[in-house]
Amino acid sequence: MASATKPSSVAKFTELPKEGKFGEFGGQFVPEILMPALRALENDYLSIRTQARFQNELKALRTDYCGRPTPLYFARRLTEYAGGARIFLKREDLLHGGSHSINNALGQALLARELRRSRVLCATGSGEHGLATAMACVLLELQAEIYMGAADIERHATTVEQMKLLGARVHAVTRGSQRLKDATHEALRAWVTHLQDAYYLIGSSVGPHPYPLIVRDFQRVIGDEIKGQLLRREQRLPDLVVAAVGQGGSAIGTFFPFVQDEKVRLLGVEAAEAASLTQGTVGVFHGAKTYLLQDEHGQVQPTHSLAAELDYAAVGPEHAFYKKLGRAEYIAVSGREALEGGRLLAELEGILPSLEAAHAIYAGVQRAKKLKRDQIVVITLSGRGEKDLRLYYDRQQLSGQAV
Amino acid sequence: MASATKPSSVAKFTELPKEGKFGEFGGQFVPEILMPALRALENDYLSIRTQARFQNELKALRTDYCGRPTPLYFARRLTEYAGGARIFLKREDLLHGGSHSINNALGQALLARELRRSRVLCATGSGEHGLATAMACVLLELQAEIYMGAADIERHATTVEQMKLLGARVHAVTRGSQRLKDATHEALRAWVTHLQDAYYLIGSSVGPHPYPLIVRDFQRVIGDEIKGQLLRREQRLPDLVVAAVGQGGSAIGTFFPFVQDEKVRLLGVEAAEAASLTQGTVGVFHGAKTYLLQDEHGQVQPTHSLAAELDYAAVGPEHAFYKKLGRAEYIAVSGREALEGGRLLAELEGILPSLEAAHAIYAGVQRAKKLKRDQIVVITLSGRGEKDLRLYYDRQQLSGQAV
Amino acid sequence: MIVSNYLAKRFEELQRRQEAALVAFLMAGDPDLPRTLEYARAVEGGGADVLGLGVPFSDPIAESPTLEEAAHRALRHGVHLQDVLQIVRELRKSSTIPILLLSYYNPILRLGEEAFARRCSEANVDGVLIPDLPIEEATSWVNQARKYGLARIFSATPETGDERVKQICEFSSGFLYLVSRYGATGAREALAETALPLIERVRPLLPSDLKLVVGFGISTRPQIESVVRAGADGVMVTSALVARIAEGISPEALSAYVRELKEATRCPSPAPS
Amino acid sequence: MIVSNYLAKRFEELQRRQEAALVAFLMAGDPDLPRTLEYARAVEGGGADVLGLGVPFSDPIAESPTLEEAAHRALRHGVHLQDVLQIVRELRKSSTIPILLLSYYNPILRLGEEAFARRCSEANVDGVLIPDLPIEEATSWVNQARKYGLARIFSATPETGDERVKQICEFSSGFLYLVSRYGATGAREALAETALPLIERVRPLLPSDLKLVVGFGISTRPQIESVVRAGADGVMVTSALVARIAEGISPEALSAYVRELKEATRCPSPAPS
Ligand SMILES: Cc1ncc(COP(=O)(O)O)c(C=O)c1O
Ligand SMILES: Cc1ncc(COP(=O)(O)O)c(C=O)c1O
Repeated sequence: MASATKPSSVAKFTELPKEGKFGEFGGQFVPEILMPALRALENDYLSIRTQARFQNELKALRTDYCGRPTPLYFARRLTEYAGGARIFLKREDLLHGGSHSINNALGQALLARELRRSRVLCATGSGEHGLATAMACVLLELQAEIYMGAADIERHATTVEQMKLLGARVHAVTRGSQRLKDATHEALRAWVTHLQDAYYLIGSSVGPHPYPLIVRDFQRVIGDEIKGQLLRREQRLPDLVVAAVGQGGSAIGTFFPFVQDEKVRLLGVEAAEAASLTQGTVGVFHGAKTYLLQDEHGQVQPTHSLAAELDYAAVGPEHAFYKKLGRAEYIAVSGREALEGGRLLAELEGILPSLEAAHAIYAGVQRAKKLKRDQIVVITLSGRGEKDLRLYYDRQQLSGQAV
Repeated sequence: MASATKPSSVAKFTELPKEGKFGEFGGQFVPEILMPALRALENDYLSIRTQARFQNELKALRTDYCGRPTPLYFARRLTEYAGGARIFLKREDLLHGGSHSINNALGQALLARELRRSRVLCATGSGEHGLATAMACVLLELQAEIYMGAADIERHATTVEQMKLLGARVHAVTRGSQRLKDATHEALRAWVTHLQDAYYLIGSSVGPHPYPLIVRDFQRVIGDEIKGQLLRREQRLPDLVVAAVGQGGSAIGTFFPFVQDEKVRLLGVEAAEAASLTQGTVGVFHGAKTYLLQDEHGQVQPTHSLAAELDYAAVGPEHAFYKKLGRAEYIAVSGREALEGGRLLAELEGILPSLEAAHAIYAGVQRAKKLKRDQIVVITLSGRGEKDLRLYYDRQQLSGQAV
Repeated sequence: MIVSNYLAKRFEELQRRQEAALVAFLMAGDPDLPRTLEYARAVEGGGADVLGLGVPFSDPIAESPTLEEAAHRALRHGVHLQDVLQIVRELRKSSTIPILLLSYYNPILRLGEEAFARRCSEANVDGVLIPDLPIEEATSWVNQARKYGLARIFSATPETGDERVKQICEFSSGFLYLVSRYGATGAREALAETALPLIERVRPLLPSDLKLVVGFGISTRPQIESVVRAGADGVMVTSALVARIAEGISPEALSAYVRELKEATRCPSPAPS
Repeated sequence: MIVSNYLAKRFEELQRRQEAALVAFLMAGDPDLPRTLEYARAVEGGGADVLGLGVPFSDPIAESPTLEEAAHRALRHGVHLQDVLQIVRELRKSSTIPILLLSYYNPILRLGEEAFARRCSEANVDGVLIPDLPIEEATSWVNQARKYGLARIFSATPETGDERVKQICEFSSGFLYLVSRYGATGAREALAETALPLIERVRPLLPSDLKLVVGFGISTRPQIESVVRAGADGVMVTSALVARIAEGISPEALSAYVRELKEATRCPSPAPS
């Protein structure tokens, strides 16, 4: 079980990172060429984020375009199965595009438009973030430039087709491992050469300040809604909030609104095959100090999660901070366990989760078993699972009958 | 342009069909063996439909599980493109499962549970209705038995995998053309032999009375929500409401709440390759009198729409009634035009519609062009388009640059 | 009310002989029209009392797979209503066997009920069974059938309550077709458990001028014997014949099979109406 | 403030000779360690004034593809920081050329800033350039570098405003590395338009003890000549060398190429600081 939050730790949280840092984590470890752009982004964003006009437009598009608020669904059968705490699912899988990605992509695209940028650059691994970015760009009349490793393009061909149908330019990156990190480097190169007219749209709460702040601001709607919905429905806060952690965007959006609520425990679930918080050490990667999977030389290690969006060697710096403080607990769940969790949800609730979210489902159910019937667990169901159908299905075929 | 509704015609609408008929259409053209079951279903349903407990449970699941209400989205760029009436989209594509199908499947599955049936039978063509049925059955702890033509199973393999993951039994029908009609016949055979414990769940507003009524009751939430949302937002009713018509479920759900509003014009859009209302003649098919594509001998004609769910030789009897009365106008849109409409929506709004819904988009945009800027067109966006990606993409590749 | 002569006469004759009627159904046009004619003559030669001809329809619902597939084969040869009537006319040249048509409603609706009734009558069809036309939808058809002297064959099933059986009888003429088992048609070895109690239940509800013919799943002598002993005035054999034709049985062998079944109708009925 | 001896001396010497410095960078371990040693000696032999060695890192951001690929090749041979220091020690046996290391921050952080600084100092490294360590994150590093007598090379770019240039200069020692063009590093034929005005703008902002070295995209004599004429104290050549090594150039040919570039640094600078 998670150790309860140390009371003192809560005091350390501030809404805005101090000097770009969450405790010792975060910061701006980037080449000098990017510093003025980041500084300007920070200044612009800090003034825009509180503008009513901006917030109203964002809210309207979230509601009418994305489908917010998403339901907080009481999973009756899953609860009966676990036999412990009541389990609620935050249905981010119902959003436009099929995952929480659009929360962030739309927010940042709106920001890009406010900043009068005409092009939006992004790097994507499985294509999920790229697709969300393409959608938001269409909506706001921006040109999306999607950088994607050639190997990833092959693996996720249908997502790429969708992005192209949406008018995005997809740049195949044939360097290196031809995967997300190579795409990231290529996208950064493109940004550096177009700082004036391009906006670089990071897909999760990673990267240099102010990106982790920006992404958390756009994802916190998840936790804010959970809180409001649960208070309205049950007149109380949850006992435990669970979210999958890849780079950590949906999880930080889920956790942040509860950080000051000392009694609400927070559980972040990593893929065991890419568990930077539970198996990594402190390092600097892609612009921020955080937990990182690295060897003794400080070289970044390859990861091997079946869940494309969890397959990342580091994690957002705010999670590193929460871990260090003991404010959130982080555990790792294997791909096999996640598949089991996903199948369980399909068979009990008729919902096939993304394999990423299935990590949280698995862990959340395990924890719910050990909690009392009058307790409440909320799990963020961050995406839908059609994209992972093949993995689920092949595995089911292998193991004969399902769970 | 649609001829305005004749004032007198509105008087003819009653909420419940009289003696199982909408005007001359509908009825119960089924073998005697089914008559007692239909009679019992009618009686049971008429008493259940007004029960607060039933309605409350349905409402709760619609909200928390399916994601209702769905947004009514003002399509700014599509409106600008058309340059005429303002276009709103009813976002049924955001529902659990990706289309309006769950509205009906969930309602009927709840009904099946009320009737203490343990098994739910259904026939499905593209698998969309089967998947929605499988989801609803998981939720309500019913055994889903899905009948599907072997040819359709091959064509829609991933949907079949999803249904299986959800624990549905999928029965491959190897007879005849191995498609929807063969699956329907096989499912009916199964029903006839299990009248006591099985519920036959029809996927759209077709079949013998009381099915068209039941399906309309469960789909009218679409139109009811449109009405409420538009009144709240614009303090007025739409000038034109547009929906795609396959068997006609989503369209009847869209239209029905506006039937008595004489000034609201209704436009149903068929696939030109399966246009029973615009090219058919009156006949009897699958239990109801309606418009039907048939030859001079009364044999039912094969249809050839690219849009799997529009590929049906007949249409729900209530549409036949609306057509005959002139209350709704029905037009046909070709597959090529629909692909164009779908691509347009993708490129202007970042939303890829199901190819079925794309028929409505195309027609709605054409009409909006001819209307005034202070008028309002609402189009039901009945499903999302991932399933049709290949068709869109291949076509785009063929025609080089998109629209 | 006019009842077609051949059918009524045949039942009278059978009653005199203390036999039940063997109603033998074929799918017209399966495998093709000339062979339907041959098989029809073979069936008659084997001693069938009534000949039924199915009119092929593209979308028969709740039909046995055997009949559905036979209909599709016939349709592939372009066999439609007028061809079936042509067969009837052909047969009529040399036979007075009562002939029934079984047709789904849509081909009839397409032609028009009256036109259909008239043509049947002109071709000397004796009666018509429309499987997807329950009594609720049958008022106008019954009027046409009356006008043109066609027997109106409706069905009752184990699902049909007593009141409804009586209502159906009011719409019927010639005989009531009792579907003896749950489920769609198709030959089964054993007679459904529901058959005999069903006959016992329904028998007393029939008016005296309406015969009771039992069908669905009948293919053997013992089945026929027990049905007849339970009080049926006749049995209808359909899928058993159509299936044999699908397997390419010779007309002679079909004739022999029918003869064997006909034998079974000669067992004494306990309570002749 | 201690500045490494070799580097400061070399700049003094060059100033006396009215030459600009040629800073030649290689990726250590590409294609392998022995050949890095050979190429380094060839570069020195060709007249380079300062030798730079890149420490391979798995994830260099905003780096030229040329350098990224070179780093990956080196990593495939398992070349890490300690191996690079080994090369430095090897070179030091016979040479007093000023040696700079270029390393991303994470390998340094992993080892510990102090341990890294100490080891560099022990190996007689003259200075360190950490491309992803802007001044905001550099306070503790600067303290270590000071303590161990390492030159602290920071960058300025066309994006860097005057105020910030001044701040950067306060953190720097040895020279300010001026990135002459937008975009990531990589050899380009033409010198970016931004280079010359940039030099003109930045030059007056530098304290007198800080040299100005211009780089990114330099590969030809004319480029060097115009940069030197605009007031640079040196030029840095990186991708041009790494690319040639990737193509398998011989050490002799590389030496000749460096000699040619070095020629260009001897054109008279208009305003020696
Ligand atoms: C569909 C989907 N995408 C991505 C992620 C990972 O998001 P992040 O990298 O922001 O943690 C998740 C996490 O649960 C997910 O379910
Ligand atoms: C996804 C989807 N499925 C099915 C249909 C057809 O539904 P129905 O047959 O009920 O008219 C539509 C109609 O627009 C649709 O968009």
